[in-house]
Amino acid sequence: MGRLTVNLCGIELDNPVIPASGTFGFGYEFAQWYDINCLGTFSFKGTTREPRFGNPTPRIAECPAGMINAVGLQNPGVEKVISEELPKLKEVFHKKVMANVSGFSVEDYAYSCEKLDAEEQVGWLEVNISCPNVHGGGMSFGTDPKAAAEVTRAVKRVATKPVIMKLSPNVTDITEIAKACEDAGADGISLINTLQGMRINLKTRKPVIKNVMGGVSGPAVFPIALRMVWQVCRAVKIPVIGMGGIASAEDALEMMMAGATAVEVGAANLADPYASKKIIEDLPAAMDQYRIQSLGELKGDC
Amino acid sequence: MGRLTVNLCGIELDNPVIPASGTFGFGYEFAQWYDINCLGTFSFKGTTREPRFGNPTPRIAECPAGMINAVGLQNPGVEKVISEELPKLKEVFHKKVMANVSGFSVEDYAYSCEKLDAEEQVGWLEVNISCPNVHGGGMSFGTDPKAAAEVTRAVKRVATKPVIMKLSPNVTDITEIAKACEDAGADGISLINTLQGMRINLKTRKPVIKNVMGGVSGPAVFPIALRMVWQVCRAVKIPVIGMGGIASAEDALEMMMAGATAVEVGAANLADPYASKKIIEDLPAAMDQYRIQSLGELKGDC
Amino acid sequence: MKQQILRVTENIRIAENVYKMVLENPELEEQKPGQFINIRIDGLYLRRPISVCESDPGNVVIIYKVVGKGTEQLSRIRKREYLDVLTGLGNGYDLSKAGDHPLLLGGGVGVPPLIKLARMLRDAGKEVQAVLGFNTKAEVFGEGAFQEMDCKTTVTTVDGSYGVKGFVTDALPEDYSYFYTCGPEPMLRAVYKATCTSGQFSFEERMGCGFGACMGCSCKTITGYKRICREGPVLEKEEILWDD
Amino acid sequence: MKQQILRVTENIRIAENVYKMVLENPELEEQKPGQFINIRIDGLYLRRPISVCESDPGNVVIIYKVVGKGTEQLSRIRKREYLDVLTGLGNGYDLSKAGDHPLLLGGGVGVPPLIKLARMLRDAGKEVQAVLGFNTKAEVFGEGAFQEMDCKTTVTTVDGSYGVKGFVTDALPEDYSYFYTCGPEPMLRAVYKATCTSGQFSFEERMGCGFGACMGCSCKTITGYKRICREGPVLEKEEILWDD
Ligand SMILES: Cc1cc2nc3c(=O)[nH]c(=O)nc-3n(C[C@H](O)[C@H](O)[C@H](O)COP(=O)(O)OP(=O)(O)OC[C@H]3O[C@@H](n4cnc5c(N)ncnc54)[C@H](O)[C@@H]3O)c2cc1C
Ligand SMILES: Cc1cc2nc3c(=O)[nH]c(=O)nc-3n(C[C@H](O)[C@H](O)[C@H](O)COP(=O)(O)OP(=O)(O)OC[C@H]3O[C@@H](n4cnc5c(N)ncnc54)[C@H](O)[C@@H]3O)c2cc1C
Ligand SMILES: Cc1cc2nc3c(=O)[nH]c(=O)nc-3n(C[C@H](O)[C@H](O)[C@H](O)COP(=O)(O)O)c2cc1C
Ligand SMILES: Cc1cc2nc3c(=O)[nH]c(=O)nc-3n(C[C@H](O)[C@H](O)[C@H](O)COP(=O)(O)O)c2cc1C
Ligand code: FES
Ligand code: FES
Repeated sequence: MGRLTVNLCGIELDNPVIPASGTFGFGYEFAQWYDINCLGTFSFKGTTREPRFGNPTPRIAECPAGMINAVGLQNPGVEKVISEELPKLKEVFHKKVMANVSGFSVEDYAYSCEKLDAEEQVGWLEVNISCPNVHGGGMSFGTDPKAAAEVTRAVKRVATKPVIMKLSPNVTDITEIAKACEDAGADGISLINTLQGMRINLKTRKPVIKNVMGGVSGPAVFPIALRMVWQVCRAVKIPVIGMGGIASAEDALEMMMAGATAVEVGAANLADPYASKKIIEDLPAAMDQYRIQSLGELKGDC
Repeated sequence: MGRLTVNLCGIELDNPVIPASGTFGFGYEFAQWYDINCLGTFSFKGTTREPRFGNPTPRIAECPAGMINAVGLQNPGVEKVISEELPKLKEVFHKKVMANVSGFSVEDYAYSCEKLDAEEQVGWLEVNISCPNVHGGGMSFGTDPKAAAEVTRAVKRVATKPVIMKLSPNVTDITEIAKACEDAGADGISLINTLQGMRINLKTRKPVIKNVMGGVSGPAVFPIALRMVWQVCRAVKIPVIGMGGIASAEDALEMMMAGATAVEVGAANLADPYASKKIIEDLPAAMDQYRIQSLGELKGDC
Repeated sequence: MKQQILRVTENIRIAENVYKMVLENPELEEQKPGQFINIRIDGLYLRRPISVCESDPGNVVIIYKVVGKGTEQLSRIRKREYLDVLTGLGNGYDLSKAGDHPLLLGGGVGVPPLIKLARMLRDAGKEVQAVLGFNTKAEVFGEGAFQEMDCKTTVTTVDGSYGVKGFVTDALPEDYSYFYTCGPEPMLRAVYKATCTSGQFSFEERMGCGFGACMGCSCKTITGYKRICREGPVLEKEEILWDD
Repeated sequence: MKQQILRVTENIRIAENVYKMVLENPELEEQKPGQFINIRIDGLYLRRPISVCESDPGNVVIIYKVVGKGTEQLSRIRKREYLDVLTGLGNGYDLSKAGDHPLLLGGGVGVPPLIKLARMLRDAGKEVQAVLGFNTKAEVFGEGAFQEMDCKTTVTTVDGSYGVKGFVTDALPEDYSYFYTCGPEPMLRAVYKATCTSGQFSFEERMGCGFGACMGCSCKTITGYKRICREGPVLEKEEILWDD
């Protein structure tokens, strides 16, 4: 076992660094920049039952120390992800991948998860419950503990692989949602998804994002993400993947001191295609500097 | 009426720029830097019924494009604010001041507001409902529409001056809280207070803030604040004061395009003592650049 | 696609709010016309995409207009400073369809990508015509570059302060074999309507990454979804689906 | 209290991870020993407070240790660059209580504020003694400055690699009229216990503003709440209330 090794829901990762869903495509885009087998794993683009174009453009805005996106889950649909994207990925990535799944009804989630669970390449299901619940009045599944638990149960019924519920930070009490997922059988929690935000174009006096609002990510959200990860790690017993603004090996260590078992890196991959690779490479020196022998020793340290 | 004039709950302000509570002391600290009569007004340090030392130190941490504070409402208590701070302020500030009030029970709020309402120097009461409700299980008044409405009603019963309810952003649905305050009789809404956040010191592996968590403010929170201001402006009819990360005249204009009647400037005053003054001075040129004749024309533009 | 540190060897004002910058690195490959580079700017989170104006192995020239914080900061960069740049992005123009007397239509900072394109078309023996549109005389640039290449060049200005008064579409020649265009979206729409041959359009969109990872810049085309940064920025006239 | 743009005229390494910087502006007033300045650093949100080491009208010298992002960036600033600085912050040491043979006790980067203090005490005719504590030989600095002023100077190192082995409290002279101290908190606590006269302590605290606005740096004292940045950083021994 190496210094960087961590165990995520029963699967060993060479290191805890996982590019986050929506910022790493289906992996092979990044294989043109570097050998992506250096990663712990990565979470592929949020996949839905039906193909989606997503939201109208502009979908991107800049903000202080971060960005807003309103991509709106553009993806080719679960069938094509399996028939086209996974085979292409197989050629460049030889580890288990994390399948990120979104949906607009409980049935959607169960449908897509069942399909992806059956794929050998998939190691974990990461279930993003930030999407609006079309049968539940449009509020996101992730803002209601009952809806979150319902999705968890439905996915757990069809899944054989670890189910990691990905939480939205746009809630009053994140621990309530995390506990509801744990009680419903989740094997892990990942957080945070993006914080809802907005920018206005001063020249046109209209929102920059065509859809008005979008999700804020990047370093700006780091202290909020860290707080939520710390709270959730103290509220549940299952492993937690921490993310939100991680941009350096130091950030990754701080997130793990808050209790995260592994970390995801999102927007940083867009600003710098090598970001995730650099974090992995910088970890040993940063660990030396802060006298951390192995990453295992950090858990729950703070 | 000047180009910058705005009307805040019946009182005319020379300009919409208001240093935010907790970042401007009781004003006379800043009178050493510049003549603070150039301000629209300012909101003084959160005042409670009893004197408070606040939280243990360290109370401050830095984060990307912002800071965390856990001052914990250090103030000399409402009696001393009236007998000592207001007389000192009178010597350097000749406009109506905004009285920021905090409390740990509904009675606390009513008590302090009644006292401050009677002061001639006070123009508005800004009621901060981010504090924990000691009689309501410790959750903040601002995260529960019922508790928020109760505080509003209690304050309105004793107040003759406009009552502006200051909301916490740490909620699932900010419009629900804003509407509860409006229905309970609030004359205005101000938002956002700080977002709950945390940092860990890598060297000590302990939270930087002695109290573990604190409130994030500064440019990092701007897109989140802007979104909430936009949402609340569409949900209520009473005037809204927008704040959160404002650091330039452009930021102030963007906040007003989202619907804010006036803006508060917080953390920026700490990083640069002249920040509020500069924003006021820069407004006319920024308005020229974006072809804004007067600030009145922006309201609800976006 | 490469991440490279490039050295600024020139950064000068060439028209009102318009600057020309030369960037060098011996390892830089020649960039194709219609491709773009994505520049990291200190203190800003997202990179800024700027089209290749000229390029040889080892260097690239860009021309950019100051419109906001990023380009403003770029304009203050001095010679000998270094920039972190992603190079070789986007598809670039397809020169094979040009026919023997292609037309280039550029508007404002849509002109620069046509400069290298014109040179390559001329070197391939084509007779190139160009119409360059600007708002007003003070903003005009690039005319000399096209004239040096012996392109028949018309300049239009909206206010008539220089060249033909009007838009590029008010000065379209009657005879051309194909066209290439780049400029603000209203101009592209007008060109789409006013042209009678096939042609290629270069688009702009707000970008998260610039290299195909985030789906921030997608658009719908007749041949399916495309990413402006990857399958674009150049699209063929026949595949364009205007939104609204 | 002033906000001023100061020109860096020197920034050199003087010991392991320790740098000395000279800042100038003809309009700068002389800073008092024990006062501090608060420096804006590009890309970081909060200013960094650093004590005055030496100062004449028009200039101020600081000595700082690289411990994190801000000080690391400070160490890379070159001569002739400019810094945005708040000057004249804090109360400074009260020299009137020194008696005729005061003792100065400095630990690590707590040594610099004692340098100007020593000079002023000597110029006032006092016989100054100093004990300067460090971890190890490579970190030692400032001894020369005190010796030049004819102060009786003892250096201690924790590992014994230079001077007396141990802490400053292991090398306290027997006879002194009063003391002034600055250093890390564990040292201040030890000095509090080991000293037999009155004295003044300079404290550090994480600061939001550095000029009294935010209540970020408050502490409890026997005479009431004080802000380290305003009523401090120097407190009298008699008023100190240690927490825990
Ligand atoms: C493929 C491509 C090629 C381009 N080539 C050129 C060129 O050769 N010369 C030139 O002057 N400009 C070019 N642009 C436009 C240029 O990218 C923008 O003007 C620039 O990003 C504005 O940045 P800013 O910080 O000054 O403006 P701000 O408005 O402050 O930028 C805020 C955000 O919006 C984005 N943005 C603003 N305007 C545009 C735009 N028109 N297109 C895409 N993103 C935008 C910025 O990148 C940034 O993320 C090109 C754009 C694209 C997509
Ligand atoms: C009144 C006063 C005088 C000081 N004088 C000196 C001096 O003369 N020489 C010197 O080397 N250092 C001095 N310090 C300590 C110096 O301020 C810190 O070492 C410096 O702020 C660290 O910044 P950083 O970005 O390198 O570290 P980081 O740890 O990255 O800083 C993160 C945050 O914590 C704050 N912080 C970290 N350590 C301290 C500390 N010890 N005290 C206060 N804030 C801290 C920083 O200001 C910043 O806000 C003084 C501190 C105070 C309060
Ligand atoms: C462009 C973009 C697209 C995203 N798409 C998804 C997605 O499809 N599914 C998902 O669960 N999260 C998505 N996210 C959220 C990220 O996975 C991550 O939770 C968030 O960005 C916070 O991490 P960061 O600050 O490191 O970016 C997306 C984020 C960005 C920036
Ligand atoms: C040091 C500090 C102390 C604060 N104290 C108070 C307070 O006493 N009462 C209050 O309503 N808000 C308080 N706030 C919140 C600010 O008034 C403001 O709502 C928040 O900081 C967001 O604005 P900003 O991003 O411009 O700082 C405080 C903020 C800071 C940074
Ligand atoms: S900008 Fe990210 S895919 Fe095009
Ligand atoms: S740091 Fe703000 S009051 Fe001392």
